[in-house]
Amino acid sequence: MTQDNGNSQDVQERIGVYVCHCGTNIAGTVDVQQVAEWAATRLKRRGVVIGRDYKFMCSSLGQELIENDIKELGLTRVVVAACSPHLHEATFRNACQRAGLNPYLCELVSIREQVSWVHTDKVAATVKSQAVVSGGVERVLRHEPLEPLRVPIHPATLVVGGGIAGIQSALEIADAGYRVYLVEREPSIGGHMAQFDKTFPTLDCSACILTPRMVQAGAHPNITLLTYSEVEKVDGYVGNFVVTIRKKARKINEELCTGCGICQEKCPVKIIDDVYEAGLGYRKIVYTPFPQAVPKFPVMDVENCTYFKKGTCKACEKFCPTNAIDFNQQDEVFSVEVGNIVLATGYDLFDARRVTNYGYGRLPNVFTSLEFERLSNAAGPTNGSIVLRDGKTVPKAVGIIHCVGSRDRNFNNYCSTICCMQGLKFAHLVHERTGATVYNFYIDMRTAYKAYDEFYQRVLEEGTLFVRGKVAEVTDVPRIKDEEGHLIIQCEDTLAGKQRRIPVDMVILSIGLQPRADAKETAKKFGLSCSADGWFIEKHPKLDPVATMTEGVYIAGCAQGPKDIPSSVAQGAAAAARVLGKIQQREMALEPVRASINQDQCSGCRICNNLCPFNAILFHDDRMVSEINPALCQGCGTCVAACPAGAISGTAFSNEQIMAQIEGLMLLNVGEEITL
Amino acid sequence: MSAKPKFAMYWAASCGGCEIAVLNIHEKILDVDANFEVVFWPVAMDAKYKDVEQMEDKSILLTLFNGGIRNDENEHIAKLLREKSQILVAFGSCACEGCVPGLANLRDSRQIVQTAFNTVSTDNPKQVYPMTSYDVPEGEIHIPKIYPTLRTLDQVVDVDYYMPGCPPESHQIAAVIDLVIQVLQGKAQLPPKGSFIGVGNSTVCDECERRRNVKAIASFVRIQDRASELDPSLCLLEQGIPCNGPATRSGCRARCPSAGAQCIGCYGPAEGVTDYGARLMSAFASVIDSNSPEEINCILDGLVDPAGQFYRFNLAGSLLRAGRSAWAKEKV
Amino acid sequence: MTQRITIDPITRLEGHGKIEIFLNAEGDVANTYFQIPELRGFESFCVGRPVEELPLLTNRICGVCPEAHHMAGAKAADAVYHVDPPRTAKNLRELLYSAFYVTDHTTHFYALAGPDFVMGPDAPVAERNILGVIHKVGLEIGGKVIQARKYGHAVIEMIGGRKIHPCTSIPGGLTKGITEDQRKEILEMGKWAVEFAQFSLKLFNDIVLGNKTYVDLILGDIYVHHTYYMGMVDENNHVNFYDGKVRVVGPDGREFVKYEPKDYAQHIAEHVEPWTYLKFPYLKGVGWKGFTDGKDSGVYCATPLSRLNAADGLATPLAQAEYERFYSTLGGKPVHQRLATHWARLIEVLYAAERWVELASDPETSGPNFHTAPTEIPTEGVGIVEAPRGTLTHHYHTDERGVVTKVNLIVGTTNNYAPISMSINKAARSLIKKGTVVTEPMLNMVEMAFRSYDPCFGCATHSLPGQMPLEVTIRNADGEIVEMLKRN
Amino acid sequence: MSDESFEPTVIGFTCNWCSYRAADLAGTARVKYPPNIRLIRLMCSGRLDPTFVLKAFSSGADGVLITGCHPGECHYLEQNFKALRRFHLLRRTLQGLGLEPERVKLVWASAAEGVKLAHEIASFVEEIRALGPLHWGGNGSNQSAVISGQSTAHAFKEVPA
Repeated sequence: MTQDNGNSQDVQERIGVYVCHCGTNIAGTVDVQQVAEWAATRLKRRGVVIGRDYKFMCSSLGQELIENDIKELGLTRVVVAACSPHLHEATFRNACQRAGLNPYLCELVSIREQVSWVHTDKVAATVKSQAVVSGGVERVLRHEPLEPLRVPIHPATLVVGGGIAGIQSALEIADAGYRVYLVEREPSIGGHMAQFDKTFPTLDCSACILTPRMVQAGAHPNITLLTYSEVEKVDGYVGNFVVTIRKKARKINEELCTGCGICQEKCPVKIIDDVYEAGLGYRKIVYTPFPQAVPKFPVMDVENCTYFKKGTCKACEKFCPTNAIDFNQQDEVFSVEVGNIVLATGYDLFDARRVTNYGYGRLPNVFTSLEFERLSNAAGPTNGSIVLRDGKTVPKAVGIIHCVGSRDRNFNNYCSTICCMQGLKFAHLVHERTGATVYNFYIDMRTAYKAYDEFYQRVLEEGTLFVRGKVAEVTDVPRIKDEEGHLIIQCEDTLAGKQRRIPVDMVILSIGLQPRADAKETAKKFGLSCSADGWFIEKHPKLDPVATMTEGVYIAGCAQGPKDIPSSVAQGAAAAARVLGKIQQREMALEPVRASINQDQCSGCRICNNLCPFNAILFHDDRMVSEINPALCQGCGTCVAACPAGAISGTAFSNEQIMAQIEGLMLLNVGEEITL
Repeated sequence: MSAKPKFAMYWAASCGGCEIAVLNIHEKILDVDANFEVVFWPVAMDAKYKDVEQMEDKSILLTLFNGGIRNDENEHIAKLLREKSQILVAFGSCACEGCVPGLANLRDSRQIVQTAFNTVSTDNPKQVYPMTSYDVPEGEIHIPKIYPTLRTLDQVVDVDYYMPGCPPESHQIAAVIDLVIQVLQGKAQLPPKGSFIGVGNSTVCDECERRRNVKAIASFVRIQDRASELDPSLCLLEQGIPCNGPATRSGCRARCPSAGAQCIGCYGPAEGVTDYGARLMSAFASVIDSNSPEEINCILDGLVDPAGQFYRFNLAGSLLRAGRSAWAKEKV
Repeated sequence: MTQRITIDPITRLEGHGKIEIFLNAEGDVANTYFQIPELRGFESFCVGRPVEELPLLTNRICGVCPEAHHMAGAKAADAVYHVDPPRTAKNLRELLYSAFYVTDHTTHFYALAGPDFVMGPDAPVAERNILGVIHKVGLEIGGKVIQARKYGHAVIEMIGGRKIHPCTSIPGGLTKGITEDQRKEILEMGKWAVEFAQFSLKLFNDIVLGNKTYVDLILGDIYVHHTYYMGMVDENNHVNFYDGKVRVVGPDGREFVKYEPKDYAQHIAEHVEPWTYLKFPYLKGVGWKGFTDGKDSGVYCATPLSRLNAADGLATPLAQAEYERFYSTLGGKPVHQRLATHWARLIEVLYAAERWVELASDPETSGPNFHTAPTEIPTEGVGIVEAPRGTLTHHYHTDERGVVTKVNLIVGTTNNYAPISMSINKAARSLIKKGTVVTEPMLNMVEMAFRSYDPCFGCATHSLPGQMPLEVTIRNADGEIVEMLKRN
Repeated sequence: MSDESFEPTVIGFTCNWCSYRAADLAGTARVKYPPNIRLIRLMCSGRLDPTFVLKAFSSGADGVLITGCHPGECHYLEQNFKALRRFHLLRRTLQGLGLEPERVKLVWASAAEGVKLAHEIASFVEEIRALGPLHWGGNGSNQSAVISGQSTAHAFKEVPA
């Protein structure tokens, strides 16, 4: 026992040390009682006035123990040696707060995850625990009372992407009575879903279920529809984003345009429409991508417009009844303030040309899934009749190849989830409309989710032939007479265990989904990160699938990963719910882990200026000093560590605190005798 | 006993530049004479250790101590002057942080002696080395013991104020003298104990006229390779010259950078900085313009002597205080 | 019984120099030891540093003459890179150096040596200082001396970047040039310096040469040593402080050797004694014969006097005239009387001032080409300048990156370590005889022998040159104090 | 202590978002590693100030392990690259001070890599054990010992002929 009495301390603070048994989780390996006693005696000079051990510190009784000591012993600092701060930091901070002690004057050090669970030698584990406690004591001595940062939440929301997921989000939030800015890069909202014919497994018409939602979104008083627009820049932080948007010039005055469509009619130039019609149909220069487009206003394809190329024509202008055509219209750039952001930027289709052995682009009668969607669509180029490229021949045999570009080391490792069901849907439609023999070539049949497998059974019953095996090649080079004039699908039938060559007239590639080509750019713009495959990373794959590491930015639909319509809609709604939750709070509390620059000490050397990925550090040219915007600061501390003048300090992880902790940790050497 | 407060100045392991700097305040030196009784200042007047030893404790009001603690004699005087002085100022880089002589802490003391007495021009076949005590025919004579490491003043005695610089700028010295005199006349207050005096509160960049942009170092440049092509109005570090300005305490009016030479750090670390070298190292590294280990190392090859670059003046005052070899020999 | 007189401590060398005088049983001087108790190890810790930093690091060897180390270091670094700085750079360096010479020598003469002559060696200590001189000769002298220091430092700062520890010399030249206006400003200051130098010589003339006792003192045997003399000379064998070859003349005044800086090690060696931290350089060609003079002893001397002895003249007219008067007055070359060094020093001030004006008048000096980037692989190099207190040699080896692998330094005062010891010894022997009561003026006479060298052990240790108030304790063998004499 | 019985003490710096969680995971999974390491939590490896490493050594640590998120996975986007840059310069500087650069090691460990982290710790401890004690005299306490007069007188008398 040390002879020190209270007044021979070299610090003023009064510290309580609490060592948790965690049942036998800790006590089984660490002599917790001794750690507590050791702290109370050996660390007395350092301000420790009480050291206790208890079976379960996190239990209400354990917490009361601390609360009472704070009140009765007038503790000014608390150190709890238990489990990981990620589990119970909040628990013990709250306990302190209840007892009137600032929660940030409590330090939780881990002797379970970092000691008892990973070490076996009882002595060594106990010594390490003592060191860890001493580190906590030295650190907490340098703590200062902190208040969480409170920031207001702007009630408006930005939704990027007008596909079904985005539309769903926008509607949910708008219906709740809050302003939504819905930004879509294409002339119309609707996304991929607008291009589909039927939707699996129910086979209801895509347009029929989507259009009402589009109209609703277009007409909603709380939704500001910004089509043919893109987000250029995002400033600010959760609750207070400032988003700069570029509204591309339609060359149409939306005030005057009635959407009558005369301009489109009168426009003399036709070009192949490889966006909406997937290259199978034509569109005019002034056009709306499809009849149900929302908004109704057309756009002018300036690149191909005769007037812009030759300076003459202006047919559209001549015939427009409301003089809505405006050749001089310029892009508009403006910014909106929002509190939250939902990213539903969707996906790109895998480029089938990359799988050269399937011959897409080389063999005319090899189609992609999207092309087939247009073929089978009543509003499509063939008015829904399924024919070969020649536009008339009806196929007698059709091969549908699954997993094109997916589950393939050469392209994408992941499963695009929708291709199997899509393949089955195609099989059904072909069978229904042409009576052709249909072969589905699959690796594994994936028909999870409600009513999917039933659909599979139905297609089986319809007589579709299923070949399990990866297609090696699609060729038009016959080996035998019967193959002549056909496409031959060469593959290994892994069920029959033999190579097969199957002649067909039409091949449909069920191509996979992949991240938008500009996904990385977008991620950087919004402060997200992308997975190795390029999909946006959610905050937690299971427990927090629509939130991201950046507070106030949510993701929904295929931007987060391949998924079908129901899941996309569900995520859209989920994201909306999260946003509404935030808006309801009106303001939110942020952990007060922030850096700040001492303006007198800053020399304006500008070393730090480039170090902050969140642009929280601004440089004042007039005063030649740098300053940190606490709201933008995420508290990583990189600038604190970099400032050569020591002018930047960080709360909760200050130099003094870390250095003190090091000193405390080194109080005992490994293998040192335990002495009281 | 004179009514005037007593003043002393002493140099230990230093070069004498600090004394010259004091003389360079020219006419101001007369103010010192007018307001103080100079009781001990080996450079300027006649007094012995004995005289100091006979003084009463705390009888000297102000002592400016320059030079590091290199041998037992330095240490003896440091302790003596601490006893006798009310205010002890670590004056100049050597006393504050060890300065260039502190670089000796990179070597162990044996190495230092061996090198000095085996240079190309030294004629020492019998390997004769100085002895702390030696018998000449007429009797025994002594020289002081050299310590294994050079220490800063505050590593030996308690220090009241620090006045860094190699040497401290004369205008700063003059300012401090004015301050002390004002304090004597009750017109001003002394700063809190442990303060740095005669300095700016930022770093050299703060006083540097050169234009500055956001930093990104793509390569380090040796000044002799680029001197005449350098932009005289642009930050040297941005031009690849490893300038210590960003981490070095202000107060010198950025003399070296203004003269086209990189700051070498003689004013030491900024307020509250624990380890000068670590701060500067971190700053330089943070703005290296690469994320690939290979490229980073390739860029760092341009910095041929990191230890010297970052601890040129501060080694003795740094967290590690010495190179390992200095300690290795002395332990166990 | 043996007695020991310890001149300890020597105030101006407090902690940095110590004289032991041993008396034999008869009370005559048996031997004297002048010890230097400090070693900082620059040769050791400069290894590993980039060579361009050595002119900055070696500055810190001595705050009294950092300019000398800065120049020697820069020249050695030039040599390491085999680069020849452009004329503008050389001009600027030598200009800075000349201004420094004026300041440094002036300070020594007025503040330290002057008092002995102006006031007289036996004047009370209280008066034997710069203030005393001012009182006797008139206030304006003080102002002039301060002015000289200010001008000198102004030039040093303009070219060197700082007053103390200049920072602009790098391998291949300087980091900056000067403007036309600065050059003109420097020129004006130089003209003033020339007048001031002439004034100082006149003062010396009137007060010292005009006074028989002083002349006798100077010519008297106490202060005579017949040693070799070293100094740097240009192609015409005229004194040059910044550049040239090192010339050594024998006691007979005839040239003994003249070597390129790079060959120094073939001609100079350093002797080691176990009772001091400082080495004793000597002429290899003659050899170390102990603390004796004469042509058979390798002991040489490197001071203003030596430089005049070692040269055939001075390159500037006014100084050359003084040079001639110097030798005609003192009876031809070489002059062995150590006290004449003070006169020689003033002649050097005049030469430096004239050189200052010459260089400041050359338009090239403010030219734009102040640096030549080295192109060759760095290897090894020697840089030599004449420090006010003696020939200063820096010798560096580097690896192919220009990182120092070996360093050797022979600094100004070190050259004179042996001669100083001898002078002290001789003065002591001739002044302290059996039965003599040691008087303060007598000690000052010892001190004067010492001071003529203007020793700056800042280079080897740190002390500043200066007056040495002494304390002499005479003890018997048992160490009891027989007699104690304290000045003032 | 004699080198046979030498037990190194190692300080480990962890990132709140990856390696600290990895350490938690190692615990939850009961993966064993030597007790010689003591961990400190930072918000990001970018917070790692070289001063902390020097402080650890001067306080008696024999090695320092720096851990952070894998390149491209930094919670703060790219701050772990700053740690990478500092790490390389730090090692070079330590070498200049005569200290084995191997005493500092940088390891990337994601929140999922509990086992990997445990293995890294184990092998680092062994590497340091192989290097032997640092015997750093730098911290104040040892100063006085270092300066005990005798040793220096020896420094001259014992110089080998």
